[in-house]
Amino acid sequence: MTEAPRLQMTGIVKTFGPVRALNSVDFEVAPREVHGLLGGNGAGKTTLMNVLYGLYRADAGTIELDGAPVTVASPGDAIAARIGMVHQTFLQIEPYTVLENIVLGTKAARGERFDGPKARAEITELSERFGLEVDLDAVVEDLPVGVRQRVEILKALYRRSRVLILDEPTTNLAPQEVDALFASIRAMVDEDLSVILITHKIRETLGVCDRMTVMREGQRVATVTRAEATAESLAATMIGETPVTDPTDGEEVAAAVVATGLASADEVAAADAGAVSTAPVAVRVTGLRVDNDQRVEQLHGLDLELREGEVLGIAGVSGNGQVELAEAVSGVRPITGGSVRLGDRELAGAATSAWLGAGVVYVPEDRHRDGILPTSSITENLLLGSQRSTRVKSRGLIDWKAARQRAVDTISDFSIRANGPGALAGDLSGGNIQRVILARAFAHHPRFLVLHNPTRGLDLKSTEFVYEQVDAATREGACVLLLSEDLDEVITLSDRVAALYSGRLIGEWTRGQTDHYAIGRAMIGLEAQDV
Amino acid sequence: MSEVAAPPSTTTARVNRAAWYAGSVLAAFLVGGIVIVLLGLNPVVAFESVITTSFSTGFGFVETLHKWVPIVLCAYAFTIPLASGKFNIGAEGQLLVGATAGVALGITGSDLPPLLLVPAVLIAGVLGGAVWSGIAAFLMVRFGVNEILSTVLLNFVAFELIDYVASYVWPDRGAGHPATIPVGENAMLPGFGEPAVHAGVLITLLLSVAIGLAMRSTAAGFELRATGANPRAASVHGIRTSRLTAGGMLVGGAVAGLGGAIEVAGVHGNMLEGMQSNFLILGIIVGLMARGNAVAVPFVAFGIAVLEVGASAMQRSAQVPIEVVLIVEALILLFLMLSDVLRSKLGSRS
Amino acid sequence: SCGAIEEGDHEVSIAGVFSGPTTDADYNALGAKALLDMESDEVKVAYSESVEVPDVERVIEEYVSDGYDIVWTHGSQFYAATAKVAARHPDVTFIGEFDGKPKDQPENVWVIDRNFHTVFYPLGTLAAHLSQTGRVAYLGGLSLPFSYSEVHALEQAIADSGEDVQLSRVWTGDFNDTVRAQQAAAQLMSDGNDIVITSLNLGVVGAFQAVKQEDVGDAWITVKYTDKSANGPEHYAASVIYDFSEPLQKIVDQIQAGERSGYFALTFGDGTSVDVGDEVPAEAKAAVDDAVQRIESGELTVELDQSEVK
Amino acid sequence: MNEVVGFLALVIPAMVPFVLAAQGTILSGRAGVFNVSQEGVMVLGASVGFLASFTLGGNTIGLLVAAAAGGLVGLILALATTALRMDQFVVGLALYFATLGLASLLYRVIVGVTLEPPLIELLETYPIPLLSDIPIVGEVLFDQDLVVYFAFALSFGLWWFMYRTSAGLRFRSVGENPKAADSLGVNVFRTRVWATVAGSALVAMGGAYLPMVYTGTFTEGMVAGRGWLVIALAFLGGWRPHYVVAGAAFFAGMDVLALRAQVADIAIPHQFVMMLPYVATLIVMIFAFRWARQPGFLGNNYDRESRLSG
Ligand SMILES: Nc1ncnc2c1ncn2[C@@H]1O[C@H](COP(=O)(O)OP(=O)(O)OP(=O)(O)O)[C@@H](O)[C@H]1O
Ligand SMILES: Nc1ncnc2c1ncn2[C@@H]1O[C@H](COP(=O)(O)OP(=O)(O)OP(=O)(O)O)[C@@H](O)[C@H]1O
Ligand SMILES: [Mg+2]
Ligand SMILES: [Mg+2]
Repeated sequence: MTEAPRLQMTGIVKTFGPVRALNSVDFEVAPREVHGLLGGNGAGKTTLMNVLYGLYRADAGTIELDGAPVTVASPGDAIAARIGMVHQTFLQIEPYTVLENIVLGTKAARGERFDGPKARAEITELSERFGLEVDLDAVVEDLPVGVRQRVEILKALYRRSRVLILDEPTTNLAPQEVDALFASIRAMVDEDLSVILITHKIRETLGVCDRMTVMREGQRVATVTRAEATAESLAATMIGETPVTDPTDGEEVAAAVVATGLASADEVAAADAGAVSTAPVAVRVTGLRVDNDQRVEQLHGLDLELREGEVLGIAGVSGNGQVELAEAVSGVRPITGGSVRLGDRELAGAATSAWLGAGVVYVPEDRHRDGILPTSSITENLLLGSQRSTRVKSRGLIDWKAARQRAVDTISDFSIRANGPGALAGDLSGGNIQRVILARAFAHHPRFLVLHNPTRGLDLKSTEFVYEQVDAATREGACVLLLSEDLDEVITLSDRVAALYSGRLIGEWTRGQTDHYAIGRAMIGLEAQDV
Repeated sequence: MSEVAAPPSTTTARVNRAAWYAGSVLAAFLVGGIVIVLLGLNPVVAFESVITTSFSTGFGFVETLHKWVPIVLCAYAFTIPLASGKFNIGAEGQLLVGATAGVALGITGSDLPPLLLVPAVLIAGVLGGAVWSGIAAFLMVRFGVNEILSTVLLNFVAFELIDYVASYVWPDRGAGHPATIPVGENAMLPGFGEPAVHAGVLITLLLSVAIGLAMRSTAAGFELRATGANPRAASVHGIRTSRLTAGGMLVGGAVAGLGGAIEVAGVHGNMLEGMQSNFLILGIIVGLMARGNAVAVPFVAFGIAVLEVGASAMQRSAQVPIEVVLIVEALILLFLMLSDVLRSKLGSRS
Repeated sequence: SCGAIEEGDHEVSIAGVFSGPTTDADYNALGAKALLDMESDEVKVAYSESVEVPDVERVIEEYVSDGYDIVWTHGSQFYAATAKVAARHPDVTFIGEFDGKPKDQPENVWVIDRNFHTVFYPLGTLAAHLSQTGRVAYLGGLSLPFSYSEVHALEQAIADSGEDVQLSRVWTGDFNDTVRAQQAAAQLMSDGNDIVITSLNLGVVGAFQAVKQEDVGDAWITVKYTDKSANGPEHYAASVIYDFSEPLQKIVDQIQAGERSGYFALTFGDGTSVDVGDEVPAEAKAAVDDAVQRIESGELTVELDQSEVK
Repeated sequence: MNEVVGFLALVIPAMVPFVLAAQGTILSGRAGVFNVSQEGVMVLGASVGFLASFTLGGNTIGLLVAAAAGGLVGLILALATTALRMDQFVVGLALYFATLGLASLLYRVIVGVTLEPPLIELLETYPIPLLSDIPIVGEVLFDQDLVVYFAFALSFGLWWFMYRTSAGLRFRSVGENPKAADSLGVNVFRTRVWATVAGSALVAMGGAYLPMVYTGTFTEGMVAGRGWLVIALAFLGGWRPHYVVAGAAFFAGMDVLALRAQVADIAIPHQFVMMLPYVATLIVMIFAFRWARQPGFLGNNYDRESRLSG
């Protein structure tokens, strides 16, 4: 390379109390490069990028941009150095409009009134140029995640970044949206940006990145160019071993294969085609009507049926009624019409705790908001939902000693990376939080499991782990409703697949008869084929 | 407003923390001593009386226990709703309405035998307090009225209410102060020993154990804390959060109301203006110093009660103006908080 | 004035208990002054200020256990607690204050009767003669029996004067709430009252400010306890002035002479006096002097009526 | 007509302490710092404001010194909760105690025990030419003291700043989501500090206004719970400057109305009349859910490196 690297981080160390999150990491990004940053949950990717962005102050290490050393002590310094970051969890002022969120804190906003025509024109131009369409006057808290994602990217672009960090940007996007995002990334690189892309999806990485760096346990383990990399080698490097799978049945093969991105999901699913379940119907939903938070009806009389041991996958782009469906059939959101029967028990209208008692278990999409008690310990988080069950009590009181022991066991069974059972759930990395939630869900011995984007943001190992758990649950006779934006995942895990579009189920494909593109078209409403 | 979760507690950590706390109290007295010297007074005499008043005479000890009761109860009135993330700033109003209810029964039912009347007075206090916090709870759950606002306002309403009761309903004409006539003899809590400790101390002790256990180890206590930690996650997992927060407010008010009834039936024998003293603020301070930990509340409250009783002794023995006591209390609180900060800073370094 | 009682230092030790700060330039300052006047090589004094009614029993007990010979509680709100503690400690002598004569007075308690109704009578006379609008107002703090007795005394005086004057009354709910007293006085003025007879502690300062907004001669104010004419000399009509120094001295002397119980009514010449402002017309001033004289001579007794004012 | 003017003439000054202190409260609150020391800081402001006016001569000096004292308290609150991340509620309560004590102590040291309260001049009114000639409105609004004009100008200025300038956009973002604000280069620490210092200075000025407009002297209880009501007012006004003015008018109006009702001899026990403002506020709050939103991060401390904050 003749040019100086766009970014050079050397010897970065960062500790949080006893946790050494970054252990002398070197990281380099070339000009006009899309650089993938990979690694398992808790590997330190976000931490490294937060150091770069000035959100965390490193204990040691230096940063150079275009050959010149820079000190990044605060995000203000980072912005001045033209580093932009789209955070893993959105950092937005919810009651502000899109425009206000974008111009907030910029020089442009300083000179004139913040809703001045100049800023407006500039942002409109940017969004057209990079294909990031938004309504500037919409209030952010009313927007679906996909749009909020675009707002985050526009925020960075508006600040004329030369290095743009995208921390797991695709987790919230439908396949078509991912394609659009990658097109935008290409356009950015053409305009002299360097992009750092954090993702767990090896296929994406290989699709868009020029080079990639793999991290493990706070250390950089390898940097490879696309030419050198294969999916297998990347996966092996990330996990730190060659995955030892001893496939016992088709689904497990599928899980492992998809996880490591080795083959097209359609092929795998076809291997176990045509097996239509004849088990008794476990869950029957008829005429389901549900409102969203703004009291607008989102589901208009939806029907579905699940047999024991069956997985029904619902593919779809978020904002089409997924949240409403998932919450309604798990008893969290009130139903305005129709019925949900588990076996011969009608659950519509019952309190959430009654649904839970009947064996309906829900793994929500938004882990931080709906899934955990952030300031409570892992022990307490694992207890949540079963605090009234006699299992956890002795002489009418909660047996904390036993609960702590169970937490210790769970931490080892589910490989949760945490500082003991007393660690606060909010301090865990995203992947580990999900493990806590899943551990809790499976401990309930569900009869009906509702999973919403269960592996979003999870690394390969964790994803594989989730698939195994789902498999184990279905073998015990539980039925599973899987709502996911990850089409591969839906196709792999489901016995039957339907698409959810505008609150209606479109099409139905049984295992082996799935067609990626047909489902994709149904998801975005091109296939108006009612069931 | 954050971080009310109890820190991890091994024995060494506990001893360590106690040492830090003792150090902060000493530091506060040191600064207070400087102020006293600047005023030309004798700090040694002043502080001696703070420490000795509660313990040198039986009377001082009994007074300390009697002050401890309402402080503990007001601290629970604050911490129980706080567990679910709600701020009950209305303990004094709830205490006063509880006292009103207690005195009403104690006066009108003065013919009943003590075995009936005493529990009735206490129950009336409990209900009175619960009604008062219940108004705030109802407005909060039904109309989303912020509970800080409603409980503060209801305090002011309660002041007028008891003034009315003491001036028009059962006024004591010779009192020279708004006060009701005394309750019947049969309404008074029995006392033990000499000087007598009223039975309210025992009731409070038992209640403290019950509340500590309930908050720690019952499903409802857990649910209350879960709601405080993340109301959405709690409701997704089957907890009826609005019912719980309302319940927490009700229980809090009930406890404060009981405090009012005990003050009537144990200490004053009637209801009088000003009987809420500064128990609200002391209760909040105790609750915050105990980090919302129900088990720690009675212990912290005892320390504060000793200080309160000792503080007025300081004025008596060394003519230290009453306002210096306020300043010392503020310093204790600040230094306690500061010691937490320093301790965790030093802790994370080692 | 430091330290607990050490044996043999003094002949007698006296403790004072005050309801507010001794810096109030009012009732508690009067008390502090009386007590500090007593202080000498033979007499040791100490006091507690800002003592709330619910706490007073404890404070008295503490003085007793510190070995004080005499405990004086300044304010009738403390009487009940004083009598209660006195019954427990027959060796200590107590001085309490009351409005009227208490029913069962312990053997070791002296009572100071503040006799407010009697001293308020001349103020009623003054108001009746001074008012031009025919409307005068009583401005009180808490609606307590003693303030009812003041209102009834004013009514009696106005009736006796034969003038056609109407008395209205307002309670602010707090003797020391200056702001509310100002607002209430302002409203009374705008309602047509031209004399405000206050029965307040610190609140009166606020009332002065409201009255001062009116033209000189069109509005007057009377006050209680201390001479507050400096607040507004041109609108100042009169004060009933209290002095506890002499009464306290007399009582302590009697206690030392072995008289451990007694009744001391404050009255004109004995702890109280009426001071009439310089701006008050001579005719009104004469009427006041006459009323005071008739009370002093015993020719006139003011009825003690503590019944609720409707 | 005169009735209305008389009523409003009382309401406007009664609003001022509420407006100043509540704007101060929302200023720090909008930056995320939930101040609960208002009651004490207002008393300190009243004491210091009075003492400075008294000793240095001149109310302007008094107001400035009060503001400086309040600012100093605010600085302690700000540093303790930002740099040291101590609990806002606890520090606020501690400062409430400390300021309450300090206020009396300073008065005691400078004035001491006296039977004549020291007095300062009340604020003069400055009619605004032309505007004050408008009937009713002019009399009520444009013939006031300078602090009244200041309070209203400040309220308008704050509204303009918060909702019409980009600095205001940055400012409010700190109280809504400091992490997001921080990630865009907004200085959370500095914003919180200046807002809390300025806010607390305004609270103290609200207190200092009381002796200057009502009483001419300082008394301990003169703030009489206004500091606590100011917190309620901030919630009632949804932490927005323009609504807070309306809320202050409501509070002050109900308060004056309650006294008015008593002066007018309404046959309801005055305690019930005095309850009116509080009960009415509660009823209004039932309908206030539309605007009664509070800053998203109110009362929480921000720690850039903690995952739990923000
Ligand atoms: N603010 C923090 N406080 C304490 N520990 C932290 C903090 N941030 C990160 N850590 C710890 O540092 C380690 C690295 O976390 P990081 O978030 O960087 O992982 P990641 O690679 O981004 O994982 P994921 O894929 O789950 O997002 C984890 O062990 C995490 O618990
Ligand atoms: N009394 C008023 N005077 C002037 N403008 C007003 C008034 N009432 C409302 N407004 C308008 O409302 C806007 C702000 O009020 P609103 O209560 O809607 O705040 P908001 O933007 O929702 O505040 P936030 O989101 O920060 O809570 C102002 O920009 C202004 O145009
Ligand atoms: Mg991450
Ligand atoms: Mg809004």
